[in-house]
Amino acid sequence: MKRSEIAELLDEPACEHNKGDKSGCSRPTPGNTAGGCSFDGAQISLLPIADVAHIIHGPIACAGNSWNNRGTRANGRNLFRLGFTTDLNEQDVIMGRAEKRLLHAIKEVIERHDPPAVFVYMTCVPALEGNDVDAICDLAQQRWQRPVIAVDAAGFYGNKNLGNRIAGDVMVRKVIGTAEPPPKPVMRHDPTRKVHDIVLIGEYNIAGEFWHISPLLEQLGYRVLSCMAGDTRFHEIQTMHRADAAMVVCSRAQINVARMLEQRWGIPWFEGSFYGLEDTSESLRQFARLIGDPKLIAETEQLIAFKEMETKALLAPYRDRLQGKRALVYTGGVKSWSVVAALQQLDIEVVATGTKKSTEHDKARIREIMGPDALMLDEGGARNLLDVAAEHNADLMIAGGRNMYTALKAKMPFLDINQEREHAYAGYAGLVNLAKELCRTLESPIWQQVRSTAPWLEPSELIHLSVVRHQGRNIAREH
Amino acid sequence: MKRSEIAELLDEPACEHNKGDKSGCSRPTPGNTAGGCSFDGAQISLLPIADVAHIIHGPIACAGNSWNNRGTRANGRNLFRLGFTTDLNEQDVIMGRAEKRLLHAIKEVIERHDPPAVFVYMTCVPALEGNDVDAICDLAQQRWQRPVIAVDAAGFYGNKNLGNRIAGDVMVRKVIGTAEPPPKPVMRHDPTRKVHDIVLIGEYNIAGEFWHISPLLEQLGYRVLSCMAGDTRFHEIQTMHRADAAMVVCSRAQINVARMLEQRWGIPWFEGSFYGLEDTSESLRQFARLIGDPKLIAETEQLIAFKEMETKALLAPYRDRLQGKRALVYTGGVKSWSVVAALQQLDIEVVATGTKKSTEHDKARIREIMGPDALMLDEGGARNLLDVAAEHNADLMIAGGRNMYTALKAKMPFLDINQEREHAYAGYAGLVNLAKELCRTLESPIWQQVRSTAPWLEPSELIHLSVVRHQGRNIAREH
Amino acid sequence: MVIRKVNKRALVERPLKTSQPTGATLAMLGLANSIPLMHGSQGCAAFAKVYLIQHFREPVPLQNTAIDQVAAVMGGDDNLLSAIALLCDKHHPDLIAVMTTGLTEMQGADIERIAKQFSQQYPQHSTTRVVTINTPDFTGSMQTGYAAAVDALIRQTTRQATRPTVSQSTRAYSNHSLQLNVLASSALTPADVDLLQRYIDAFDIDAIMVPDLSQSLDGHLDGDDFSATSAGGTAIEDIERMATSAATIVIGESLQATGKWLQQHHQVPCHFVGNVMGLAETDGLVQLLTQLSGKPVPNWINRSRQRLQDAMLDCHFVLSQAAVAIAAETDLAAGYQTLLAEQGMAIKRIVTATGSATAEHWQTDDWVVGDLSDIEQVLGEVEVVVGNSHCAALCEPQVPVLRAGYPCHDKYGSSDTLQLGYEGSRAVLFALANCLYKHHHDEVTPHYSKYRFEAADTLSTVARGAE
Amino acid sequence: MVIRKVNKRALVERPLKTSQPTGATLAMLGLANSIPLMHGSQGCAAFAKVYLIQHFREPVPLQNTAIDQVAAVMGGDDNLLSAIALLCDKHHPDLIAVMTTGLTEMQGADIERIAKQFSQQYPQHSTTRVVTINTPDFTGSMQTGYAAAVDALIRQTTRQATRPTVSQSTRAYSNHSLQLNVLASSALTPADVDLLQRYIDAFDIDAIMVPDLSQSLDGHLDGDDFSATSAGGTAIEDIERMATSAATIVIGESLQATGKWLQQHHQVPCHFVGNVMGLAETDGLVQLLTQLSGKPVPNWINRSRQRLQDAMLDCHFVLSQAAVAIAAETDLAAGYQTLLAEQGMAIKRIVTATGSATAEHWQTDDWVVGDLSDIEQVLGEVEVVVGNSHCAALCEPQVPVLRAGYPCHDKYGSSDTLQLGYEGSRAVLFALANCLYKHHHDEVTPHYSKYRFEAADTLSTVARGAE
Repeated sequence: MKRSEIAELLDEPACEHNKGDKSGCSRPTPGNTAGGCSFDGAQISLLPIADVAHIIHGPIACAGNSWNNRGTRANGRNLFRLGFTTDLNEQDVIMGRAEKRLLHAIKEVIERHDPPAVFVYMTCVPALEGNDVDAICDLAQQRWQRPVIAVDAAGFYGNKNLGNRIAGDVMVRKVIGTAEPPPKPVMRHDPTRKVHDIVLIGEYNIAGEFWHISPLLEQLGYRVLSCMAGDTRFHEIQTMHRADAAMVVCSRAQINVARMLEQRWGIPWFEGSFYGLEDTSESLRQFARLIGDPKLIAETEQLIAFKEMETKALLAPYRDRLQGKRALVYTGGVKSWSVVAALQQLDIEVVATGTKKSTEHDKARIREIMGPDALMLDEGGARNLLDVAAEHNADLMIAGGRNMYTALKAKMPFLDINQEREHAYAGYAGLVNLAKELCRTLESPIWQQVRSTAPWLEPSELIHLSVVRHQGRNIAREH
Repeated sequence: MKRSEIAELLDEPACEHNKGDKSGCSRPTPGNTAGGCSFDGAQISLLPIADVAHIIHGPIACAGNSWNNRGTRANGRNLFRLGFTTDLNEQDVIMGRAEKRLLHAIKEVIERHDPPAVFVYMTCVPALEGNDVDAICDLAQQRWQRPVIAVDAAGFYGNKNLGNRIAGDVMVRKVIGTAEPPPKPVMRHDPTRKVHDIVLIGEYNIAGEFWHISPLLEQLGYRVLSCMAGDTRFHEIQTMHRADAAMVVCSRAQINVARMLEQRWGIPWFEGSFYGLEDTSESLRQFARLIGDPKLIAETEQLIAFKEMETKALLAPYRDRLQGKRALVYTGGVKSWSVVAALQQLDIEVVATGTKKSTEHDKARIREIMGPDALMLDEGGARNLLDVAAEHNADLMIAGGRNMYTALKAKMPFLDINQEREHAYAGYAGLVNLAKELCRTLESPIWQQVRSTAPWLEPSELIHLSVVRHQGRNIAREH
Repeated sequence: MVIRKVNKRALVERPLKTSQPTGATLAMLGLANSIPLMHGSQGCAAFAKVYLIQHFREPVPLQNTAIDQVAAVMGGDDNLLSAIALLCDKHHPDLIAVMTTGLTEMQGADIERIAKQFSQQYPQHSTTRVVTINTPDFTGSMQTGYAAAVDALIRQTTRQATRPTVSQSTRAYSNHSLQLNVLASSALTPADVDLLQRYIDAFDIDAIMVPDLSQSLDGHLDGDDFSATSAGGTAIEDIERMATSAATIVIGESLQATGKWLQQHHQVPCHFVGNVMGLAETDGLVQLLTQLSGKPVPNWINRSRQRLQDAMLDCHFVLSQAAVAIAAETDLAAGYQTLLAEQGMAIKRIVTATGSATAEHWQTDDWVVGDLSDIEQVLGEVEVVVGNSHCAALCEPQVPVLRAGYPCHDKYGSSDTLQLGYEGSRAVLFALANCLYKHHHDEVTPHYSKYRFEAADTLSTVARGAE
Repeated sequence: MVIRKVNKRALVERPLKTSQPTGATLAMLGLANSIPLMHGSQGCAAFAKVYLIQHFREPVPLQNTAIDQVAAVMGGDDNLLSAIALLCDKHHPDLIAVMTTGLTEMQGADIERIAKQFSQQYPQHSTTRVVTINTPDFTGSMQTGYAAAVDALIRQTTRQATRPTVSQSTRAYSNHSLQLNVLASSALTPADVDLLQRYIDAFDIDAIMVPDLSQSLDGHLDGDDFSATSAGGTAIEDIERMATSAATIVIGESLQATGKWLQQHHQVPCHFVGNVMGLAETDGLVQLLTQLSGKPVPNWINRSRQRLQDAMLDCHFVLSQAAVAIAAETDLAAGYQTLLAEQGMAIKRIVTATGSATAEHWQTDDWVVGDLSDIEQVLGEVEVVVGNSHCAALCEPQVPVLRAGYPCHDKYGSSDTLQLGYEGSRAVLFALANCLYKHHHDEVTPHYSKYRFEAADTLSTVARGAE
């Protein structure tokens, strides 16, 4: 990919990063940087298209370290779990055989798995070598008569967000609009109406959490043309241009997709979140509003009323247990406030929230929710997070998996809110899950013990021989 | 049970023990005796009646140590695996509450499991206390309208064989003949004829080995009214008196059943074995002969010819591997020669065989098979078996599970031939299994290693540092 | 406080209990060159023998007095006498442990008298010590039989502390500064005893471990092809000198009475350290060892403690509030409930074979003295069960069972199972977490919308390939 | 002799391979107070970091030089230099291990020159040693990267043996008579290293273990709430004095070249002991230790040997001729094939990520340098597989997988898995036997005859109850 193209992608008009005081896309610091690369971002965005053969074109590092290690779930064929790669070796690289190898790999994957489409991911080494992956893909597409699509997002192009955006861009340019969905069926609950078609962007169905939402959408008579990308398939992505409305879920990384859907096909869209009661309800309302069907609006309100009542009842016991707990939240973008709102619904006090990837708009929302003195953390880093937690007497840390051991090694309760997690927090049912998981870690009796020093290392007082309260009687003393 | 009744059972007319020079029923030596008691024998014989509720009436030892630890297998409901017992405690014993407890236990087992019948096993403590189990069972039978049958075989009455016999006796007196089987259906392979009804006595379907035989019997048009007792049910035992022929399998412990079937219902019977090619074929021939259907006789010969040919082909590679191996066999009764014959078919030389429970007839068969100088072991005992094995350069020991560790601790290959085993050796397919399992233990490379002394304990020579032939190069010496 | 429920049914189904003589046999196999002798019918011994063999996959040199019809009526004294004599003649054991059964207890057998009579009648066998143990089948269970055997052994063997006798233990002790008694519950596996010994060795203590299953039932192969006696264990001479020890450490409530007896009769202070499962109890043991010995805690023990703490952290995501049931004898159940409660698991029910005086402090919703059908009742509510092979046959594959207790005949390496100390606690937590992880089902049921469509229903608007 | 097959497909599917820098990172985490620094794009490090974190459930202080679009074209020297300087400033590590990636190798980065430049430019950071390791992603795999790291570390750090330096190791050695080098393959888990250290301690030997994962990735919790460097391991001073050791013991073929180098350049005799799995190889190690140290073999080691022998007996009924496949890096595969062949298992296929010079002697039907799809091909023929979590995802529930190698992220306690020595071999045999036992199906298919009849079809001839 040319540097001008990368610059163009970085300059996403719909992204408020470009309007505010922050640049999420500044150069990383050698020796003090964490987080994935563009390839990682592209891969995360597209791998959940479950029936596509995803080939990582590069040496083993890119596929070998990362295949099938994420929490995304999908119905049906799970071809994306097979870790296809060209595994370029020294010979391939030195002798310039990488392109040939790629072509053969595409052939083999088609012969062995007959996927509806093949995606080829560029990585650093072939990019540096100047492999013309686009040309190979075109050739392969012609030869084997199915879409073979290059995703040119080598790691050094930039960070994960850039990769997300490249992935979205490729889908809009090469996939979306290449097939027409079947005609709208009538609604099952109201055969006088036809379904409304919608799409979701940036929802990865982590731990299956979209399946908390999907039944609600079905109930309201929505046909989800595609959830990009979680529990979806190639032909579903192809039909996204026929949506009546689109939602960008919880992350602005793929806001470019929504913008282009709007530009090209006039699809109205909104940004929303499924974390917490209010945001879930608000997202359902937004869809109804964008579509404008009065019956849908009424039915949505009924569903919301029922679900909110039900959920509040389910939450009540947890709220009692969680009340007054203090959490430090460190996550990015929309989550920086949507999770805070969800936690507040559980009566948890949020002492600080991360704003590394947040926009001014996000920060305004944070102040709205947490009050004007909300503590915002622009920088992560284990040391910094622990210091803030200590200073503000946080009871637990809520962050991504990479900070899990930051919290644990500091003997601090932790909840994983990012993509490696094994629990589903989206929607009404997800909020109950969240409450349950928070209780599990916060109420665990281990904290006192893991913080304990061995009695023989205690400097202060003589320790009694008796150990366990009930059983540790020193019989000698009884007589 | 009265002593006179026990004496009567010991005096089984059909048992050659009573005619020969041996008494399998002599008093055991305190401090030098092994093997089960009468209760054990009765339980082994009857537990495989899978849909009956078997209640062990006694303190925990009898049920608690032994429940569900045998290799018998059964289709369908496996009620016999639940270890029912009255678990008599001190109060029950001292206060004389045992009978009352038993009655309640019967009630509970009927209420909770609704079995077609209940068997109650007498054990030492209630026997010594003089519990009238018969009366309790009669009362229960009347009250709950289903057979409730006392099996009075307390441990101290005698050995396992006696228990087997008591069990058989009870079945004949109280169960067999209490129901009529459905009319004979026509044979599936020849609708011009009706099936022949047969029964097997003393076949326990260990490791499912009767399922090697059962398809053959089905193929020949036999209806097995009951296999007593392995993979059978109460109503099948009830109908045994309608058999056209009976077979006593491999053990004379329940020869009394066959004798009584003959006396009461005129059923012809024979003793046979399913171990080895010849014995299996011979048993099939015997059935055909006793029934006398000429078509059956012809079909039997055809089946035998095919099966023997097939089996010999399957055995060929194993025979090459086993040829010349020397086995010490220590098992009882008919097995003492039937297993020997099976081993000889595998070209294994049997250096000695156990004859503790053998009759003169058995011994004659042994001489016939092994030659006039056949070494017969009247006594087991770990020391004796090991000495004989060493003296005769035996390559392996074939015996019951209780001698397994005798062989293993002496670092000697071993094959379990008794009821705890996990492999099925009966029938044509079973012989192939036997060959396979013999190869598995004999050819294992572990024997040399488990016999090895640590090199640093070797008195003789200096051991080289290099260990593993291929990899243990002392690099220091290479240069 | 936990309310104890007793399964009052007349019918026991899927028993958890095993007989007392079986437990006594097990204990006596942890003494050097010993032969357990069951005073009962041959079946009593045969059942117990097969039971232990199937669990340990080891030979079990258990003998019996072969009470038959005649002896049942006339009394079994002669049987017992001749059995002891025969065993002495043939095998010259250091110890014969005579254990009664339901049958001989019903007869009112006076085994103590016979033992005395034997020593008078057969002075040539004075090198063999005969210990008599009352273990009727109709009381208690395996654990109580084991405890009765340890108790009888110590009471009948320990000498007044006039002067320390010279140790002829199978373990070599030399230059040790401190002699301790350690009473090891039937809840301990050979691997547990091994680790316990390592802890004790670390403080340079000469421990008399009673019994020591790690020397006999650990599964080892030695030079001999056959042994008619136990394969190893604590020497009878060591039992004799227990009165000279500086203290007794008791592991397991079931042996507490014996510890108290040593204190009362021989002035050996007694320390009860629970079951040494979990962080707190292990801390207690280590603290006691360092205090008694005056030696510092070695680094490897501190490291083991840190490793357990880390395992607690790693596993808490899975184990916190996970619902579990335990079916085991009381000492073992007590140990597991300590560890599991420390880890924040929700112990829905504990089923034990007999009662326990300390069980009222157990951290469980519900405690039943009963059988495995009492586990069946809560099967729908729990995610994992701790129990024996019978329990596994009941619960699996519906609910995974972490094997513990007796009998575990459906796995290899039962003697190698580690439960004790920091190391054992860590191993148990990992094993439980893996049980749950492996049986974990995705939290959300996959949803396939009725409005979803297949590729065949779409209309491709791009000429494939040739575009 | 085994014929090596190479999977020649252009498409790798379900890779077994992992990148070299990941292996180098792992090795360097076994050095005290070290920071591995990956010279590549931030993604390279992020992937490796997540990979190791998921396996060990431990933090991994891996850094990177953040090569971006500009540095990719203009060269990353400045990135590397500033990264080293920043890490020294912030964390004062004893060691920074610079590892290349595919990207920087393609650029032709001269890391050795930069390291020299750094030491000239930043004399204030002379207490931090910088080791440079070439680990392109497009050659080798995790194991070769690990070996390259150990090799580079030793070559660049070991001093000429003029005089022994004073040890400042994290392990306390005192009064030891013999100093040995031990090179520990990537096949060894932290638990393996721990046991190896116990063996060595038993002979009163001062071992320099390179690397020592048992001090860093064993899963322990210490007092600090955070560390930017490795949690523990071999001290860099100990590496310096390796030339003064009496001998080098090499575990794993992959480290053999390094052992030879020490011999050739520093005259330290080198002993290769295979992978110390199984009876024979462990005998070899123990024999070597007793000969080198002149100290007798302690009883506990003899006992462990007897226990392994007994386990071999117990398990042979299940394991003899049982068909197995192995998917692992070559050192680990070599170890498992030694143990499994010793036990008489039928090794249908071994799949490795890279080649091996000694593999021709492996006792297997078939050896493939390939990926996990090569395991898929033999899945119908085997009863159990030894492999990683990816392998388990492929094989289970059809065929059980004994977890071994990297990554094992679907279980807890991976660092606690013991494979080495008598103890580890025994544990592996039991685990395999239990895998097979648990998945055992009855040998004979139940047969239900077409002529069988139900109770309802019979006619009771006795009036029930009222007879």
